[in-house]
Amino acid sequence: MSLLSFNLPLVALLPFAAAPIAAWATRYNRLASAWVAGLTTLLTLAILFPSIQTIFSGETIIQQWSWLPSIGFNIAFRLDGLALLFALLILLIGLLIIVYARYYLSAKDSMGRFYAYMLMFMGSMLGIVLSENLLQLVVFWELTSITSFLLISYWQHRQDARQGARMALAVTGAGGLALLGGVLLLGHIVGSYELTQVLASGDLIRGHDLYLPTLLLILLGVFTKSAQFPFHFWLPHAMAAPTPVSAYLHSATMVKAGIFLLARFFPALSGTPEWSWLVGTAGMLTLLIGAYVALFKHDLKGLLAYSTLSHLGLITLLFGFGSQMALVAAIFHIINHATFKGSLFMVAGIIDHESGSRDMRKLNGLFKMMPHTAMLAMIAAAAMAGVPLLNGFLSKEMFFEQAISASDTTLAAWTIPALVTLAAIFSVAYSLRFIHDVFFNGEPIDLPKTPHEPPRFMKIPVDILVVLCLIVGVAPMLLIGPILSVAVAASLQAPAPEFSLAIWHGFNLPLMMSFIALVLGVAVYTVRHRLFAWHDRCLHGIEGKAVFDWLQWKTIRFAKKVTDYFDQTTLQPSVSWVIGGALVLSILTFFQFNSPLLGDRALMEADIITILMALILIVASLLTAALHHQRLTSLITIGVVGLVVALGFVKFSAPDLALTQLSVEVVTIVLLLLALFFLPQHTPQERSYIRFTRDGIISISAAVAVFLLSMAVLSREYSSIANFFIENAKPGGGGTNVVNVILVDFRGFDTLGEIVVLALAGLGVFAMLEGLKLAAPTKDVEGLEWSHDPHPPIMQTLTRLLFPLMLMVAVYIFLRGHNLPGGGFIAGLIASVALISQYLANGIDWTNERLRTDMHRIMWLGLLIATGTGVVSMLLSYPFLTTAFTYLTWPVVGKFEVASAIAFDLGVFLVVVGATVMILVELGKLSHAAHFINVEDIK
Amino acid sequence: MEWLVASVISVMTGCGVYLTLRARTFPVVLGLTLLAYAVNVFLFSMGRLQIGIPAVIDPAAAAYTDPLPQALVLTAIVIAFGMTAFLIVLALKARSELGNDHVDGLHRSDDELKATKHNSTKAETERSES
Amino acid sequence: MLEWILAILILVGAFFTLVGSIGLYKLSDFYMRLHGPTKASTLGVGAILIASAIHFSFTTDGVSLHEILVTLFLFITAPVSAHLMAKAAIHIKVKQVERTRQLEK
Amino acid sequence: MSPFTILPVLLPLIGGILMLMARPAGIDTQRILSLILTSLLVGVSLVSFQLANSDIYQVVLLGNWQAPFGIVIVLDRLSALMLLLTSLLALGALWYAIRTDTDKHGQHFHVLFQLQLFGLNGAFMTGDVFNLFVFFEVLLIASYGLLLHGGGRLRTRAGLHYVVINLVGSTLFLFAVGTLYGILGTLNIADMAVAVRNVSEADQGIVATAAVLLLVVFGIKAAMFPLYLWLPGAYAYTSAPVAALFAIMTKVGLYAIIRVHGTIFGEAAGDLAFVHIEWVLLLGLITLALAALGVLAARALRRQVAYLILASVATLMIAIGINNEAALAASLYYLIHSTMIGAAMFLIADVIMKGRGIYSDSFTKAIPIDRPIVVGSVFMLLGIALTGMPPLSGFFGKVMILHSALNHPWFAAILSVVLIAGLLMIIAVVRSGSLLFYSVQKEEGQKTSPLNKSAFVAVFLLMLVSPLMVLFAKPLTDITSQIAGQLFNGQAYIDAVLSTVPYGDNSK
Amino acid sequence: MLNLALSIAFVMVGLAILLSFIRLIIGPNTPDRILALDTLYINSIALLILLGINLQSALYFEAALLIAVMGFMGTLALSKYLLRGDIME
Amino acid sequence: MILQRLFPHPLLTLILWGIWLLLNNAISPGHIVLGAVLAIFIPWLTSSYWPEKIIIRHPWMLVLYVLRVLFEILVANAVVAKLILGPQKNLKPGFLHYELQLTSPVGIGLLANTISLTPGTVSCDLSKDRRYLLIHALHIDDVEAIKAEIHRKFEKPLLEIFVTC
Ligand code: NA
Ligand code: NA
Repeated sequence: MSLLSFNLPLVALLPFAAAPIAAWATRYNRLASAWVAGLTTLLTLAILFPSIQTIFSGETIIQQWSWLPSIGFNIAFRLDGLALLFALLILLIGLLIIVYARYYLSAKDSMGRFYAYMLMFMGSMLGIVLSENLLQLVVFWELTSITSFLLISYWQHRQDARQGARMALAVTGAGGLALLGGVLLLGHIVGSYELTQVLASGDLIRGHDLYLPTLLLILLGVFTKSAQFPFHFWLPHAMAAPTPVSAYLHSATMVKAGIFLLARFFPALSGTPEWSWLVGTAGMLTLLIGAYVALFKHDLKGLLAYSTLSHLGLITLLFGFGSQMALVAAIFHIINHATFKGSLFMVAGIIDHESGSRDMRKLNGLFKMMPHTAMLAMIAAAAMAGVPLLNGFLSKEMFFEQAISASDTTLAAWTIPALVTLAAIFSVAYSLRFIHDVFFNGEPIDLPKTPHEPPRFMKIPVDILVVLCLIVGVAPMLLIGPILSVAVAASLQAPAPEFSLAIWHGFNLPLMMSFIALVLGVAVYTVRHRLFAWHDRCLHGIEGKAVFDWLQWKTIRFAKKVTDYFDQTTLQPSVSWVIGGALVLSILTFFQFNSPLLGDRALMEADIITILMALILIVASLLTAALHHQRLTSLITIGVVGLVVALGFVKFSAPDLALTQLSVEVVTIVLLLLALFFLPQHTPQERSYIRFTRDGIISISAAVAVFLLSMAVLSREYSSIANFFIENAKPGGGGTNVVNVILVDFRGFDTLGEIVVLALAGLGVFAMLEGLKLAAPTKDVEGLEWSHDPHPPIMQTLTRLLFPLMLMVAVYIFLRGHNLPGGGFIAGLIASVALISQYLANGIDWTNERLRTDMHRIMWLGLLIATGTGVVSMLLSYPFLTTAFTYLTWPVVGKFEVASAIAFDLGVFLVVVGATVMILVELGKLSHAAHFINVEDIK
Repeated sequence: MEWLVASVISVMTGCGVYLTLRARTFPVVLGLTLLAYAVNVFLFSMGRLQIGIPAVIDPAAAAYTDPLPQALVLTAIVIAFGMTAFLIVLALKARSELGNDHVDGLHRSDDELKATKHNSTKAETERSES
Repeated sequence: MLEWILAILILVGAFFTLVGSIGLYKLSDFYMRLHGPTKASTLGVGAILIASAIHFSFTTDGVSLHEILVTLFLFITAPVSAHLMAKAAIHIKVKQVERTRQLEK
Repeated sequence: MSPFTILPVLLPLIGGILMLMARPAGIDTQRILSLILTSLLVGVSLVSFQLANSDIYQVVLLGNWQAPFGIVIVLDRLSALMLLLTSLLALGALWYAIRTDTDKHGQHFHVLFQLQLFGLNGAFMTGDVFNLFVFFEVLLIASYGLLLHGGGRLRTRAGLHYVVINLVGSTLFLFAVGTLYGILGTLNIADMAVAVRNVSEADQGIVATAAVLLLVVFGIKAAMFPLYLWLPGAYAYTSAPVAALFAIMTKVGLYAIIRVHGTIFGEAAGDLAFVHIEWVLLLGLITLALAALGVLAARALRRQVAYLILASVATLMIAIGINNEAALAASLYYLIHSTMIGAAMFLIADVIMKGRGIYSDSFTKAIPIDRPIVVGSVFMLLGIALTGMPPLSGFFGKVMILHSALNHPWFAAILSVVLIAGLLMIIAVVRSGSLLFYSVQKEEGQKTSPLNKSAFVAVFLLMLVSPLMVLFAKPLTDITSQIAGQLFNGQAYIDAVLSTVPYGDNSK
Repeated sequence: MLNLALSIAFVMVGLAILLSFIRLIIGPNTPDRILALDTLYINSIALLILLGINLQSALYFEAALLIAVMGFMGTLALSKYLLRGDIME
Repeated sequence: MILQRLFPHPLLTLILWGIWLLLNNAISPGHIVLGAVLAIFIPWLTSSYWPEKIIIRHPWMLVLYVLRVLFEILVANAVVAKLILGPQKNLKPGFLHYELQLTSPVGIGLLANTISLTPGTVSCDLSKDRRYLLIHALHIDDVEAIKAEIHRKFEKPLLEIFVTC
């Protein structure tokens, strides 16, 4: 495999690879990172170099690798004239910037960080221009946003740098996202994200329903990146970056990425009125605003920033014209702008560097102190102003020409030429200001440093660029012709039109316009002070940044409002949302279907006792809700609810459930009482009637919905898998209590999970109560002192008597569980209650002294036994939890059943005892400890 | 009978929801307990209501009720018990850490509401770096 | 004959159960109410349990005596409950009817 | 089918028991044991992943009872992925917890941790709706314990809210399961899928209602609007390793939607096919919008990260709601990314918080933290990944999801919400990053606490997942496509579960 | 005969339950309510046994047994709460 | 000694054995063995919760006592039923203090229980020194008669049954 088959990805990726080296190299030598960066750039150029010949022969190089074929995301690079032009601009100007920055950065600045960021940014830019796959292009596009953020915020201690960087990232990042959307749509329309395909499908795209959204999204990307109105405001604030960064980002690279995209998509998207209007309008407005505002900036870099805006607008406007010759002009101006703006930024940097100021009101008469720099600045500024014999003049003439020809066809005649001339007037004025205000115009005022010429090598990059301005200006075809031609051809995806870059086209309208611009520009400059005053009076403070800040502030405020509305860290609304959401969703869904509410199953007659019990249950529930302010009373009423529910289970053939419910009920009451000791006895009245109404509505709706749901199911027939259990419980599971066999056998896994939950509850309680301190109330709710008799002897004696009896019952319930109602869980609760009764009657200390077992041990033993019975079956190649049972016959005892399920149930028993006792006793200990705490200490 | 059971489930649910929406931990615990009762009865009744035919194998029995929902409810009761126990202790912990038994750990008197509102507007006015 | 015995036992049991609750409902202070459930209900339940024991002893093979246990437990627990409730009532000074006599030691 | 297919569930259960037994042996023993167990679990998960890497479903009939009567454990590609993800995440979180002594701040951390994994893995493997409920409860109660681990005012309050909301959720779960059983008469997911096809028109409404109720339940776990309100507090105020582990918790809800709804209410369900899916999409979009606003509104880092997690979950919901194979494949890619990166983000938030001392994680000017470049770079990379900026995994996941939505009738809404939300998050994260790392001022007397390098390793390794996911995007998306393919072939799952026969002689 | 007796007994026990419940509602003191709950438990035993006879099933017996064994724990705890607040000290 | 450790409370063992057989409604060999095992095991397990030695002098008297109490309960219920169903204004309720001669806790407990189960009396409180039992009577005509009756019917037999310790 030759290098030429994969040199393009190398070009884009090499700078990324070198970035960490640059960062790391600075540890050893401050300048090492500059060397790394410079050499990397040279190496990259070298890698690119062999391909150049191919491009000039009119071919396009595409190197691609399949990567995410499912979405058509390939690693694909493309080198054609356009890409080459941009790649060369990025690399060559990059190289100059690298040299320049090495002198610009002060000893305090981290060289490593700077060059690492620079290299990453360079790589990102190269990635954009070399991408064949559009998704890949978006990746690099967003990478430029990120890396430019790092570069702009390089002086992170400065607030303006941070803010400027963030604004740039916000705006260009947003554009990147829009671009992503546009690219996705483009891919959708074309069926591929490959540029080759997209560029060949212009008619398809333009004719598609999604053309306008696609165009809008892509243009959003373009306009934000290239700082077109109304997204232009970030650019001036990005000037907080070190000047080499500004010089790089705003002459040749970052802002040109958008322009590059216009050129790239020209064959695919242009040629419609939408294109002309959108692109043209944005370009024109940016051109005017930039040119106008530039004049009023007292900051050197501010002036250059707005001038950059203006020139970007100019280029955009050219694309908006949509003609082939306009494209030629646009691309030509891209090159020219890169050269003169790059050099001007560097000059501004030199001035700043040497004088310590960029304020044109202080900088005066520097010509004497730095003549060489002044010369360079004058030439570059002249190029910017469009003075003949310089490159800027040529492209500007072409621009005027295009403006005139565009006005013939599309817009009201003379509007465009008039407006562009106006812009040119200001352009001349601010260029003049840049020179005259700084290098002449009297003596400097209060400069921090005494300016002098910079180090030699700091000027060399500027020298080179200025020389280029001159050469191009004098012999354009020689230097620029070939590359411009291939770039234009690549952009058009067609042979480039005939164009001539002659200096002299005769006396024509464009020349007239140039002349007018020059003359009036000088005139405007001479009356600048009056203009400044007027501007300050009328238009000062109207700025995009303010709008952006306002927008951002509003958005954040909106975000906070919305977030605070939902996320109040209050429980009640959250619960309301959950219940309300469930209600709304279910109701909406039910009515989507054509199902009747009730089925046709025959219903049972109700008997009087059941009706009575149901009424009691209902009243008790309502009382619990109504009397919750009196906590002890509501505790008693909920006890009634639990009791009646248990009776109901008995009534409807569920003895096991009744037993479980009853035992849980008892333990729950004890638990609640233990807790109630520390909680206020009364619930304060909630004041809000809105809340009361809301809760009323939600509860009643929930009640109605549940009623309907219950009736809907209960009135319908169903067939279930129940028969299998009934038929297999005895022969397959060895037990006659089907519910228990389901629990320990058919669905033993549920039970295993269930005891883990219980164990976790116990452990959780244990963990929560550790170190918890609560003061015990010394009086009851009526202010009455507690009784002085903690262990009434009669209760003590009799519960001790009962203890063994209860344990006996527990064993009984446990052993019969497999065949008759009962089982490990219920037995466990009975045993726990037996133990708890001892705590209740005799107190913690007395009982703990006798119960020397750590409940942790009981729990793990239980879990181990339950899990172990399951694992044993695995050792016999049966699945987990497979049970076995057999009948043994012993002398005297007779025949009895031995089932592994019983062992499993024993595990359940132990976990229940362990967890329940642990929970209750830990709580009990809390109150025990509470008596030794002084209430005042807690407060 | 079905109407009766449905009504019972419904009232327990309604009261449970109402209590769960209260502002103090204790009623919330009661509410969730009621809700657990309600849903357990609901789940149980999904095997339809049967009288006098428990699912204990007996040669004399003519029919059996559906044992599966019962087993499910048993599991559900136990889990609900564990959860309730945990929640109760958590309520105590909250009482200790937050100083009162409000579910949000504060008494939202009107004054306090005003105070928080005032603070948040102030915070907004102090635009941080944006 | 058996049916008669059962019926009578059941009715007696139900009657005393009811009487206990009537006492609970009707009597005028807590201490008086305490008497109803503690005694009448336990006996009422006891009678019904005996009926059950007889019933199941005759309808199924083998005697059914485990009902006795329920009675046993009740006889142990009900007085303890009553005792503790009374103690609590005295402690929180639940009102007595005015005519209640306080007989000194 | 091997009985050892259940190991991913069994191992953490045994682990939990062992940790409980090891309690008297002290914290060091527990730590070593816990690390060994969790590493073992990674190994077991890898083996399971390999085992599932075919079109054969590994079905274990627990108790040797034929489905639908017994409970089945199913290992397929999706569950294997979730297992692997869980164990890797767990290892990272555990390492961080141990190295920062988080496990010492309360009782039973390691028991809770192992049993949390038991609950998670059980939920990922079970083929039974009620058993799923049980495992939800296991993972929830373990998570309650972990969430509250260490205590503190805000944590306790957040824990209380989390517990109450989930208890309400559990109640809804039972209502839904009960209703489904009341009509369909079965609990096995595969069997339900079969039963749903035969549901009469008169019963469809009820089943559909149960389906959305179940969606609400899963939506609570997945933090779907309007059920997500527990999330910000819970994630923001718990200890960092727990929050990191919780990154998988929301995914359980999503997993359950894919598994339960996807199987039962799949294409073959007739009128009931995908009754839930438009809700998922709609609520996902709303959640994403609100999450993005939450990210923007956050006043402190951990809350911001919580909202970022919410946003990533919402993105996943949207992907699931798009409901085609490509979207599902994309969502799985994104799921891996968001879980690992979300976890890493919580950990680095903790690193930053600890480094800032009294300034904690609030967005105020503070002292610079120790090793700002290392921490800042990792934070930046995580931010890039989590907000979906290129060139990290979040971007590619998002692009795949959007690509898969191109033919969806709601494409415009999906595109706008996803892109605008992305923008808001970028702005917010840049703002906080710049505040935390740039806007700093050295103060006399304020000593910075040194970076816990050993714990930081966990952050770094988790962060590395993102670039690796980009580097190996092709094989990874191949895998996720296979998983999605398997999921969209619901019949194969149903057949596999229902046709597995008990082992050996089952007459006993 | 037996059925008639059972029916009457059911009504009487039902009435007893109703009266106890009314006492529970009207109180007026907490001990009254505790007593009413305690009585409800005992009434329930009667009801369960009657139900067992009525349905010819011994399977309901354990529920009655359980109430007898553990039902009083609630009463004890509630009373002790009134006495001491801390029921387990 | 071994026997002592094996059967810390022989009577309890006996009662438990009986209870086991009652619970199971069965006198099968299997249950006899199992019951015996449990009846031995459970007292052993719970012996520490029975700090008092209960020594019964006359077991037969205990049986007699139980039967008498049962009879008294029957009578008491009839009496109470009459009182409850009759007009309330005729009731003369009151609290009385009964001076105890029993000192063993088990004895006191049993006496208190008996008093509560029998005619018109509920034992409400035990004085701190355990010398007086506070009794609420539903209807008091003659205090001394009630006290004497309690002593004669219940306390005296209990005094004979239980050894003071
Ligand atoms: Na000047
Ligand atoms: Na089995």
